Amino acid sequence: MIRILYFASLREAIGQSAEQLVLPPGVSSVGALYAHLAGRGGAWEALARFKNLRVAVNQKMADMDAAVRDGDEVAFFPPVTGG
Amino acid sequence: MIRILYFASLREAIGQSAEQLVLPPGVSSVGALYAHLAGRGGAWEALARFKNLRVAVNQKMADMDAAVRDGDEVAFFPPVTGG
Amino acid sequence: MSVSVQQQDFDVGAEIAALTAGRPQIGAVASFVGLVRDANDGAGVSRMELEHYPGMTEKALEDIVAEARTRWDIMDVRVIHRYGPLRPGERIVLVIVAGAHRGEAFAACEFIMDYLKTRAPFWKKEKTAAGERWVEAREADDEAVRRWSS
Amino acid sequence: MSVSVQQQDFDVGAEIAALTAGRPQIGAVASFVGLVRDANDGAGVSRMELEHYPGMTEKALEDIVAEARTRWDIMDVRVIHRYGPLRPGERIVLVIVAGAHRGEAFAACEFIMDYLKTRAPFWKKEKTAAGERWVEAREADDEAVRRWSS
Repeated sequence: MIRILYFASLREAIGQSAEQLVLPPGVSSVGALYAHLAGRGGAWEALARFKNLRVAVNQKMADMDAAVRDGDEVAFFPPVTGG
Repeated sequence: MIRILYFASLREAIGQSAEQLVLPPGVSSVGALYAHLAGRGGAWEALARFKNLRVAVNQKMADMDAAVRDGDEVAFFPPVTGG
Repeated sequence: MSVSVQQQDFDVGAEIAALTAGRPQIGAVASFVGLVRDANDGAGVSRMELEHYPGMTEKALEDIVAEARTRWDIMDVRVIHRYGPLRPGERIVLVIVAGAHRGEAFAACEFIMDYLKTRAPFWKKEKTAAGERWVEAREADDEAVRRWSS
Repeated sequence: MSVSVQQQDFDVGAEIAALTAGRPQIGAVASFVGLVRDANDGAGVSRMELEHYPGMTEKALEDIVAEARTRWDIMDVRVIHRYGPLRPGERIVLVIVAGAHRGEAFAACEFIMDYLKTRAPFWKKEKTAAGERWVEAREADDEAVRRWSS
């Protein structure tokens, strides 16, 4: 089981801020997880529509090659705009 | 008549902070005034001893070529160290 | 070092005083305060909502401060970033850097702000006359952070 | 723009609040506070006396601020510099620059401090265990100010 989080405009587009997911067979990287989620269609198509999407794994910035393992927290969000 | 000011370590070396002076004939620049004052000898020799002496004419930074006229305020001081 | 992510406002003078109290080795304090502006991208802004990623935000800010401390010889840092609803004129963020000399304090303070703008998970949503909109990331902020890599 | 040369202490938070009050176009406030350190050039400092050139000091600071305002698009500046006797830990100088964006506010604030250090007529005399001594001008301050000419 992994925990997936969505923030800001992506959260609004997908219509939820968090979900739990049993890692599907063969999904062991951020890129593979992203493809799996976007492939669900419906609201999750937002993932493909958003430019420059950022990812964090276990609350650290990561890239598409980063590993994803059972128990991880993976967050997707648009470029940050604080400060 | 001009007003001459000395500050900080130069003031201490000369032993006074201000003096009035009738501009001597031929003294029309900061450089000439400086030579005149240093030439007095005694405490005024400090003027020659101080390195990197700074000058202000009428409260604006100036250099040795700057003109000095009757009524001016001329200040000599070491490099500044505020802030 | 101390990082806070909070809804409530902060007192800049009190924070600087707390950071420097009893530490007379400190000669230089550079600080930055970011405020909500009443206009952005050509539209009036009447309100702002700052969303963040609780947990990651604090870690990201602490990592940025730790990085600044490896780059410059500074003595202490304080970062406060607010979230939640804010109005124009309200304070959003405070960065204070204390050190012996001003050059390093200034550089570290600006570095922390530049990294914070591109690495700390905060997102601004503005309310304008035309409705609500998420603030877009600025290319200028990416440029600002790239300077520090050269 | 406002420049003060005074003996009494100042309140950083109150000065920032006064500069930004009722001006929601301001998004960025960079500031600097200089403090008396308890050591300098390898000797403990127990007290400091700051001499200045009344009249010229204010003009020099106003000229420096005016120059900063021609170089950067900033909205307001506040400078306070103290003189007289000061003890370690006491505040000496405050520079606040307010603008729309942080890059210009930071640059102008550092510029003003660099120029102030080499152009404003203040002189520090320190009291150490070995007696009193006038602080020597630092080559690093001359270098800092030369940066802005390139």
